[in-house]
Amino acid sequence: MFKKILVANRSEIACRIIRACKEMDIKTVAVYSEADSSALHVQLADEAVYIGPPPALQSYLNMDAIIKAAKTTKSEAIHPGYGFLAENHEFNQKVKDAGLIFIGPNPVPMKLLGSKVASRVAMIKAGVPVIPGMKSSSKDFAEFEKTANEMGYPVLIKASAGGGGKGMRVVHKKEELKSAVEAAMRESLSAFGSDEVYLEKYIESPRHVEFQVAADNFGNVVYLFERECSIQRRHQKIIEETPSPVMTPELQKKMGETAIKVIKTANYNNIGTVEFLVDKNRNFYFLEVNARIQVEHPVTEMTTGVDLAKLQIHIASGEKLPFRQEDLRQNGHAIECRIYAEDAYSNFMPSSGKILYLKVPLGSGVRYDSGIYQGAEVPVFYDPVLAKLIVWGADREEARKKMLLALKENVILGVKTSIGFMLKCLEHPEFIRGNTFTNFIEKNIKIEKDAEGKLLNYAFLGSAMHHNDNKKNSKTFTAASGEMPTPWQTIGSWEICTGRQIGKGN
Amino acid sequence: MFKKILVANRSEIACRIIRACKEMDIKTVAVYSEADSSALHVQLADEAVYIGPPPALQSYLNMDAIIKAAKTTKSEAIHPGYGFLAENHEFNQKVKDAGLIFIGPNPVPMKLLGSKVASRVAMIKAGVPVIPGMKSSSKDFAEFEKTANEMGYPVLIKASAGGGGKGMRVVHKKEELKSAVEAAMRESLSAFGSDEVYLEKYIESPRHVEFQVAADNFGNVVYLFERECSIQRRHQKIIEETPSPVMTPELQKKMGETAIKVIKTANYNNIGTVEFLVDKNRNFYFLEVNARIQVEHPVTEMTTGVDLAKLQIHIASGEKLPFRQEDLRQNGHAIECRIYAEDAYSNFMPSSGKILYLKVPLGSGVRYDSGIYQGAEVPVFYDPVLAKLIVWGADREEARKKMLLALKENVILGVKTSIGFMLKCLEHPEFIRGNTFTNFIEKNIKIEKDAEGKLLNYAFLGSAMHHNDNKKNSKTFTAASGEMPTPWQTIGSWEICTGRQIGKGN
Amino acid sequence: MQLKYRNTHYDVRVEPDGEDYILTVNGEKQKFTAKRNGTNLISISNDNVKTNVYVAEDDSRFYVNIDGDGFTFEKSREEETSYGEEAKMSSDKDIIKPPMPGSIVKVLVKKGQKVEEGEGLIIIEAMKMETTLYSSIPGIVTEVNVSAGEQVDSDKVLLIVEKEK
Amino acid sequence: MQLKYRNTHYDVRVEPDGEDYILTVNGEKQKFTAKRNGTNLISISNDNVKTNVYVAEDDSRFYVNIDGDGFTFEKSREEETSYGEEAKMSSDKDIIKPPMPGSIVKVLVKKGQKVEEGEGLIIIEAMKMETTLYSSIPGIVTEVNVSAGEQVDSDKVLLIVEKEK
Repeated sequence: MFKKILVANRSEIACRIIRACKEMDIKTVAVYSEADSSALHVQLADEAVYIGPPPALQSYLNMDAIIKAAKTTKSEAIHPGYGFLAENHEFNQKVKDAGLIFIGPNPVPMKLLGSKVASRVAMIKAGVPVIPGMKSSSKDFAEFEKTANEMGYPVLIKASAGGGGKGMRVVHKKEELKSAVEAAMRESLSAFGSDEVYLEKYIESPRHVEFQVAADNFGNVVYLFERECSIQRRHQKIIEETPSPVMTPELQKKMGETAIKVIKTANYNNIGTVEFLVDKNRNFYFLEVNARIQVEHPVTEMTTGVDLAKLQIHIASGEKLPFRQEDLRQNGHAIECRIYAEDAYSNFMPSSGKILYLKVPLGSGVRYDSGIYQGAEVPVFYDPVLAKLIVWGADREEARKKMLLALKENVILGVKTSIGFMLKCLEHPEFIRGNTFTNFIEKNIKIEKDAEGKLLNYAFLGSAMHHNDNKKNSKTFTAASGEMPTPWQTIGSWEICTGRQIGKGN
Repeated sequence: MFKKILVANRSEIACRIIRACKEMDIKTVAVYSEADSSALHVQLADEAVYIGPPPALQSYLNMDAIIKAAKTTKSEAIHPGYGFLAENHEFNQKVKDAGLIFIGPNPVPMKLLGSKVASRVAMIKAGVPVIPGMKSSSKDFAEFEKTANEMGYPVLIKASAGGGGKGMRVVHKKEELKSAVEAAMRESLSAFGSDEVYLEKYIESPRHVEFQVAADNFGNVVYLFERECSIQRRHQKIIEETPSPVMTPELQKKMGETAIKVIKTANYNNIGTVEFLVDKNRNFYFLEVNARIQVEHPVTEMTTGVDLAKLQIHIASGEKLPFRQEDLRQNGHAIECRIYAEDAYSNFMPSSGKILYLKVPLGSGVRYDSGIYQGAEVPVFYDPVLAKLIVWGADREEARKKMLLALKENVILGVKTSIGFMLKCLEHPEFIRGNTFTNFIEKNIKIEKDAEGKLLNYAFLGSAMHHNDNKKNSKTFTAASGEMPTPWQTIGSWEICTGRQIGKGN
Repeated sequence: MQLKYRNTHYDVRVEPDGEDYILTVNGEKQKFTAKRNGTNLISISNDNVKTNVYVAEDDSRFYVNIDGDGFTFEKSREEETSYGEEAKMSSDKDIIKPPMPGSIVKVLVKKGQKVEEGEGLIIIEAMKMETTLYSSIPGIVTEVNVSAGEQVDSDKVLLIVEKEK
Repeated sequence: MQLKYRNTHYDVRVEPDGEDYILTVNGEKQKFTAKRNGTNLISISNDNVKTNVYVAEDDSRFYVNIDGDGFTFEKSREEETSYGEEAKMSSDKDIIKPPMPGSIVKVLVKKGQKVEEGEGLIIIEAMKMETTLYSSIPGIVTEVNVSAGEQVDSDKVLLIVEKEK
């Protein structure tokens, strides 16, 4: 087993991996940008190496700086987490070339699966069902226009290297196509360093159902059941659960075995996720493989008892899978909510600032994978994830009730969060019924704040009482708050109109 | 189902029960003494009723005030938690007489089992193995002396109404007997309102193994497997785990079925715990039944998936058990550490004060049942439990590693805690081997602080840097800290010699 | 004190009244039973039902959480109490500032250009997401202070749109 | 500053030295790499291995946690720097105060009584546990200020034992 691992990531997933290493008696090295010098993952790791200025391209995407940090600290392996360089096959290869272990799949399957287009082609050949669309990415706009015209609108523009909704645009009308392709290319370039985008048929109101798989270096492959991740905003998952409300034992077996076929076709090793769309008739289409640990991996952990972060490390160190398919069982129900710093009422605009107060939700069956602490700064440079709240219940309704309570107990002051918005989702009758489709939010959730006369008065009263107590208790307070505001703080306001943007506010 | 429940307790267990109720859409009423007006359970409940001055006898043991609070708030049931009035059959009866539901067993089995002596007699009759000793409590010292002389020393004095090591004394020599009996009577009177104590043979180096049971009001009884609670200090459990390292499927079945026999003999209903001593040859002896939810119930919840607090409420509301014996399974391994405000290096002297800083341990498989928050006062009037840290792992070693990490991550500043001491226990080779006997601490753990030159310098450096930053940042600091200390704060010191007390520092 | 919430100004005052508190919002009085219940927690009771209001403040804002519902109140300057004046100003003039530090992707308009209400003015990227800022009034672009690729802070005035007089 | 830890006094000073810090304890200097890493966290690096030191303080004490190990330092009065004097005092006189507020169960000695080192003086109950307080010196009980059943605060002097001169 490795003696020391460098974790090439930040926030909650870096903390998650560092904790897994600590439990395995593996020393950990964090890397950090200038914006993260006091971040939680830096606090937690045994060592921490500065790798560059705040912009990700100069720090968390800086391959050479990261590999150098690993060599300098005598790390034997690099865990990439998710996002950043996690699915970058060049980085993967560079790590190998530097004589280090990359904790993830080999570069070849990663490269194949990293291209949505190439993997589509391979899967079609292997007999895996896929969504109709362009065979490859293109920079020729005419090709987009042609395919869209042939299949009919709506169509979906996707970044070939993409994930998490970045570089993705739904296009309903011919006139919107050009600006959507351009925006997707820009976003993809900025997020993944590649502007390759392509187009496919947009399937309306599907479910997003994915299968967790694990493959060792000896050809053994298992699936650890599904996760339903249909609740999305801006095409990014925000609420995930397992089992999927739509799942039946037959469908589960069929999809699980298809997932294994995908993995074997790609000659994939280590853990990964095979994503499918499921339509209203329970037909399923292969979407892509996420060649890394997923944001939503904890719901699988809570229901199977398998620690996926540790499993990644065991596999990467050359161990065989410790179980066979028949040893694995789903137990109870788990739900995850991603707590983002964002304003649900302003088109999910990211929010940054200082965490002035943090109350971690507690209780039985509650897990909080956090990247923040009270006093921490939420920088503007990265994905605004603050934490993930995961609950386990004996059944879906128990888990849902637990999540409602835990969300209410998770108080975060200083930045706007998606907590109130997610409460609305979880309380909606369609969610309770399990009618979770990818257009759930668009269809069911009013993106407006309710009239809240009573609560507003309570909020005023609380603010005024708090302010008066602060004044009393601190002689420095008046000085601090008495700073002259700039004229711009008080005059005028900026506005963001929702509903006219390509993302359509969902 | 009930619409509103009053929780007649405080700290972590009150919070635990309130959360269970919230998940069941049951409104909750907290009660609080003057010392607890800002306590966590008061924050959490929907309503809170003041019931008296800080001393427990005038508040949390004040039956009439509590029943009145339940009537006033139109509560339908009272949940007593553990400790305080939880096993007081008079209170149980009074609650019934007031037309309310007591969430626990009926008064008759509670009365029987509440008397350690009467229950011994009943169990002997039913063929359940028990430890030899006095048949009943007594105020006649001669009787203690006579039984002790007959059986030979060491002997154990126990409070008939006792629990948690209160009113319990091991006596090794004849000369110590009288003062031990007196002290036990005083402690029992103060803790349980009864000075009934008795004597039994002291079994050396046993394991404390208990079985969780559940019985509905229709005669259905199941056991939810065992908990090993051998790691004790001052005869109070501090580390608990399940499964027990000593357990075999055969022994588990035999003890489980004996537990069911005990419950049926007592005509017991609702959840309860049957405690056994297991000697080195795996003989087991019935000790007593805890007719309430246990402090250590979470380890059973983590391994069976059954929510015991909710189950109590379901049974009390007249529902049948939702499972049969064959539906229940143990899954993985769970360990609990009780985080007390106490100084392990001064004979486990309770510590009180203000929680100046709290860092809740997080991560996969970590549960924190807490009664505190940053800024909370830990009053001197009650049991000094701050929180319970529970972890789940696929096996014992994974759980142990997780606990080590979580204990280190659980930073509590402002009161002394048992965290460092418990780390020593969990790191000890005998713990790793599963050699957990009730004399584990006495035998294995040096109750002295190690020489810690490097750490001490780190602590000095941290203190000085923190102090300097505080000075810089707060103009009020100097004024606040510049208050004239009383002469007693600076002159002289008090000393507590350990090792000479009857409890012998274990 | 003066608070701004969703573009509306509120004059908020609170005074103790025995064990209770009188809240005055824009002159209207209401009485509440409330107590501080922890560093950042005020518990308000109504018909014996307790509501927990968590509050924190920094120099410019109050942050409030009530059972998962978040409120952010801007602190207004105490001197600036003449609402009418300001309201007039803000409806005559739209000063575009970024919601947070970020980088300018594209400026969609030029100085002197006429724009409609709701017309896109500028695209900004922050936290890896592109967002378009729109004009809240019809008018003329009177100032453009940035160009594509520029890093900007949240108090930077990017653009000003003014109503034609 | 002056700190007391387990009955020993330490004179502790810290000064920045470039990016590092010089710690002086009772005159002995050592150099450390350290930085503030959060409100209550100082991270100290040694050979690239980081140790997290969590610190809080109130008027009379510092509370420190390093990987689960707790340290409590008493703040000494700054003026009171003459150690010899105090050491002498405390070894000549044992002033018994309760470890925390509690109630007196039993007073085991009387005023004027001769006691041995380690002899039990008083039994106090706090947090539902009985604890005996012992004399740290041999001597004579010169003061008894409480009796059984009394509630006492932690700064109450219960008893004083003085060495025979």
